[in-house]
Amino acid sequence: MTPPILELVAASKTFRIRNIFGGEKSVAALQQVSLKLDEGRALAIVGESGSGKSTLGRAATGLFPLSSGQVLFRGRDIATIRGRKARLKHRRAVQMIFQDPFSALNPAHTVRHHLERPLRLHHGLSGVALGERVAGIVAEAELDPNHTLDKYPHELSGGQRQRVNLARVLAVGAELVVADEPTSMLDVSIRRSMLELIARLKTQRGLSLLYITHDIATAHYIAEETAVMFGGRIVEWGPSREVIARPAHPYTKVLLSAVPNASERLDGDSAAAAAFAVEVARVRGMAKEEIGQWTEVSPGHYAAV
Amino acid sequence: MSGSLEVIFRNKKAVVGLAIVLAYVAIAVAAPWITEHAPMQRVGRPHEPPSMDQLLGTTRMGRDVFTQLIWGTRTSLFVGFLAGLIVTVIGVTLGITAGYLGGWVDEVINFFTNIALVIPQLPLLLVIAAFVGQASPMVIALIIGLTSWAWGARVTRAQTMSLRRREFIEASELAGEPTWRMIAVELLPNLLSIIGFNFIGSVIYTIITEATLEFLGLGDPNAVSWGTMLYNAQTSSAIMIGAWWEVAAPASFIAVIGIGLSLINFAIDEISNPRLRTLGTVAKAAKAQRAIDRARVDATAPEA
Amino acid sequence: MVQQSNLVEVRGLKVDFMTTTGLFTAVNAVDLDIRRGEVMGLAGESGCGKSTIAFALMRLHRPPAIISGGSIRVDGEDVLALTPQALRRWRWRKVSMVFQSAMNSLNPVLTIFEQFRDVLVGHTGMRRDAARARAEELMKLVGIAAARLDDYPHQLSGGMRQRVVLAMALALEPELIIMDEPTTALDVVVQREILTEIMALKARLGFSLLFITHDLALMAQLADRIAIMLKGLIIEVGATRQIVEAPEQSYTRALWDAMPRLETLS
Amino acid sequence: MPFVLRRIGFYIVAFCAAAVINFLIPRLMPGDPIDFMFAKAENTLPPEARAALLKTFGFAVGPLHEQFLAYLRSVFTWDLGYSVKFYPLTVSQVLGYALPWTVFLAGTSAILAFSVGSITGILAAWRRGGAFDSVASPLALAVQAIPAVVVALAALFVFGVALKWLPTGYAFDPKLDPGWSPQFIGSVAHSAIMPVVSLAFVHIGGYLVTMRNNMIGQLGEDHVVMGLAKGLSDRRVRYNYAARNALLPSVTAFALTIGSVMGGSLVTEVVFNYPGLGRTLYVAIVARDYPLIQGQLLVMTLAMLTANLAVDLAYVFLDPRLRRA
Repeated sequence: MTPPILELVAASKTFRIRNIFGGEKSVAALQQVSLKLDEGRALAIVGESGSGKSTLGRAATGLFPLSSGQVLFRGRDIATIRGRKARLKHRRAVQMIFQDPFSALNPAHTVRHHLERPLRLHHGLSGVALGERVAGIVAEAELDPNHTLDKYPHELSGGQRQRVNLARVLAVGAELVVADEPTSMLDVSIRRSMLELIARLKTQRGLSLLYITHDIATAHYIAEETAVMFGGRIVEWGPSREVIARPAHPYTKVLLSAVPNASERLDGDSAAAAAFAVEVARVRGMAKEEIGQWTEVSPGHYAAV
Repeated sequence: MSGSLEVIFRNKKAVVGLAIVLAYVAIAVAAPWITEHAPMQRVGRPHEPPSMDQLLGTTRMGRDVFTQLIWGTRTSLFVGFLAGLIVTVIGVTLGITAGYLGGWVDEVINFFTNIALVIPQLPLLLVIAAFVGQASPMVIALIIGLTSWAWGARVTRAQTMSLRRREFIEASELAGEPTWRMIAVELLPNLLSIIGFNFIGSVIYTIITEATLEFLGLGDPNAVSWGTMLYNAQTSSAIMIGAWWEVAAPASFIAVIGIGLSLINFAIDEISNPRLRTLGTVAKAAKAQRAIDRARVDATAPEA
Repeated sequence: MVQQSNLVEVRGLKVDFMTTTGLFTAVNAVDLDIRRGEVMGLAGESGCGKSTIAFALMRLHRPPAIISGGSIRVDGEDVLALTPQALRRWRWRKVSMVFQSAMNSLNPVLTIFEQFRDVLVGHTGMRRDAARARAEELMKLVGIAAARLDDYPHQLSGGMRQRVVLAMALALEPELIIMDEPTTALDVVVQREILTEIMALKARLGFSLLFITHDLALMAQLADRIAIMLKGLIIEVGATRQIVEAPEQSYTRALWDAMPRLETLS
Repeated sequence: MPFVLRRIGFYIVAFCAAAVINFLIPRLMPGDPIDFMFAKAENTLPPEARAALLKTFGFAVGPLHEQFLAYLRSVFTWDLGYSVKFYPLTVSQVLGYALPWTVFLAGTSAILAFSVGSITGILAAWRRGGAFDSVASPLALAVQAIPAVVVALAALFVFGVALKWLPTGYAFDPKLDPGWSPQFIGSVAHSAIMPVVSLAFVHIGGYLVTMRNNMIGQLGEDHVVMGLAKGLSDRRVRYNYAARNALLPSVTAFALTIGSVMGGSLVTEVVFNYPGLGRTLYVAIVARDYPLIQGQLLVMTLAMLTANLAVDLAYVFLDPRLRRA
């Protein structure tokens, strides 16, 4: 049996934060997180800001080392990769799409620079072949090749910038893509088309995806499975539709009930407002407690309750 | 970045500043053809006021002030640009290294930068120059260059750190770019305005400081520069006896080059900072709005 | 619906931006009514001009923006004709505003109480202890302990700060509160908490609300009527149910279709 | 206050660094200036004074680290040896007389320049792009690029020599007896006008532009717009909302320019024959009085660190985020 493309084993990450007074405090961003992602599939990591989901994403790419635990890529601990060649090979396999499409592009360079560079570096392309590949990738990311290649990032809209970021990932030729809230800084009206583009490329190219989001409503567009993070830990995991339709952990329930839903009116009932606040406070308190027992709610759907 | 030249030429301050600096460079290059005397040659009686023969009068030693001024331009620009270059190279190297690498390297560099910032510059220069004794312009340039990098290192470090946090650096790290290439290709172009600002600021600082050191008698009195002209004027009490031209000539030359360089820096700031760039339209719009508001108030006011 | 008379009547509002290359019209001949006690929703993509309208309503637009035409009437008063002094007295008393990012809309160097006091003393001339009592009352209204009045903004969490701004907006019991994407910077759960609270306060105090967001689903939960903006124009206004179920404009339909939704699952 | 304590610790280290530099400079330089001075001192100084001098320069007998320790001891006991030029006065005596004048001159100028520059910067930013801003701001930056010595010489010539409005030198009328008499204080104030104003003049521009740019940044912030929305007066928004926040980076910039104001005061004193550290230094340089020159660096470092500490305290006072609950 082939190993999963990505596996995290009891991954923990503690940040030491130095403040301006010189004091230090440590923050446990990830606590004993284990997960598996099989090739060609997508896993959504859902959680609020500060839940540790972005830390998980960056740790998975190897941008920083874990405090303890392992990140395995195709069964190999990425901390043991040595040598420029091997590291470059790993880089080629694992890429990331960032949350802020403006910040992820270098303001001093054109779109062409952003796309040509990985093709030269990883595929040794140049001349006509390079131009053809760039054109092909631009078309794949649904960008207009005649009007975007020689533009600077500030001349593009948010949606176009995010497509350039996506195109760059394609140019590298990644097998595993970590998408860190790729739509949260975009207008609501283009989020869906962006999600659908990512989903389509995943199918066409057989990409494996770790999709990180605070918006549980978007998880099922891309990911077959969803894991819910809360206080640096995973508290629920299962097929996306199962988790959304039958949430088991109290936090997942609160999260789902808070998603804006056009068919439900907020009528100004102050008793309901107070009840919701009490429930939220109760659930927040659970973040500090020990995690509950893992139980299988339905086949493949687990929750720590 | 083909439009950047156009952006510079649309900025009036940049154009005036560049014109001044280029004029000085032209004077420095053409010094032997502009003047008929040698700078140290005695051409007339002491303290002669300006006349057709001696355009800017003579010094106590009977030397031609105009000739000294022109040759002094050479010295001052050379010292300014040399020290400016040293300051910028050291400052940028330390700043990028500290800001990009972080960790203990940053701690060490930052510690020394902070110390260099709180030890008073001029007294330190004076002590060094005093021990060197009659420092030539070249030595002065070296001393200034080697002791004045702290400010540049500090701002470059701050800017590098803020760029380091931007995700495009992480993205190219993920793409497998080697470190030198990330610094040279991804980071450096975004630091250009700060480096330029630092360089020009250092040139101004050096020209001023060189003149000050020489004025205080720490330079080589046989060198021809604006600073030694001021020093000789001071020791001969030129002002007290009314020989204002001996002071006015070098003083105004220093002031004008300083103004020219400053205007360039002001323009760099304006061009690179979007909030400052749009000020013209902000003021125009505010004026237009006031006119519209006034018209509206007049129209609705009860007729009396 | 409480009363049917209009609190706000905007007619032919035109806002231009002066740029180096000429004028750019951000809001073009917009008509907009807000009834007393109503929640009016203003929706559209970023850059469509919805925030520009919000700022123009209080004449808070800043150069290079210019209100170059049209009229704004609030409670019968011609806002654009107010003198600077009258405008200052009018602001916050008639219309107040909750900004997008509470993180940045509170002054970092003044305590929360000092920022309440600025409003209360400036407008009503009340004494310091009376202002303190009123500020405590307002804090209680949004569910924050009165002791936090002596804190500085950086000592509060994001959700708390947005509540404080809400309490400040209520300080002079205005007739209209403008909310410009008041919860986009917050997590969904906090967003939900604050919105339920806003709606409960509205039911109690009866102010009108101009609610601006790019999230149509969120808007449909709150608004009585919704106006859809596109490139500086209001292209459709209608009761929320109509905009949700039977939008007339194809752009509105496209906006709905473009939104990722949870309910398509069940 | 851990922040302030940490700063004080840093300043102590910085002072030690200055002391080390002072120890190293004469040893790193080619030997002749020292030899030259000692040769000269042979004729003018009694043997015990020369021995003391050798010690302060770290040239006492013994291995290097012992020399260094001896030197450090003399620094921290403020025993800086004898002045060659002003013998039998010690270096600390000479500097002790000059220091108050420089503190007065540089301090008054710095405060004057900072207040005038900041207030005009606030006004320029409030009507940014307007007539005042478009003239004052570039002009301010231009003025800043003129050396203090040039401004001082010009002022001396115009107001002292040509117009004869103000005294051309010294800190007070030498005919008066120093004391707290009204005539004497009046004379000090009268003599200080030209040095103080000409020194402040070159620094106003920098503070103006810094404040203006910070202020323009602040004016784009939401809390300023909210201040306006709350119906506060322009005045209150300008000062309590925008300027109050813009002041923080300006204060940092102020700390960085303290050294430059001090440096400027050195030359201003020479031009106006003002009896502070600058003129003393000038005399010392002419006489190659190295102990005095070295003592100068230590005193000025100390003055600068004290000023920086004062700025730190002001910063903590101004920024609630630095105060700990």
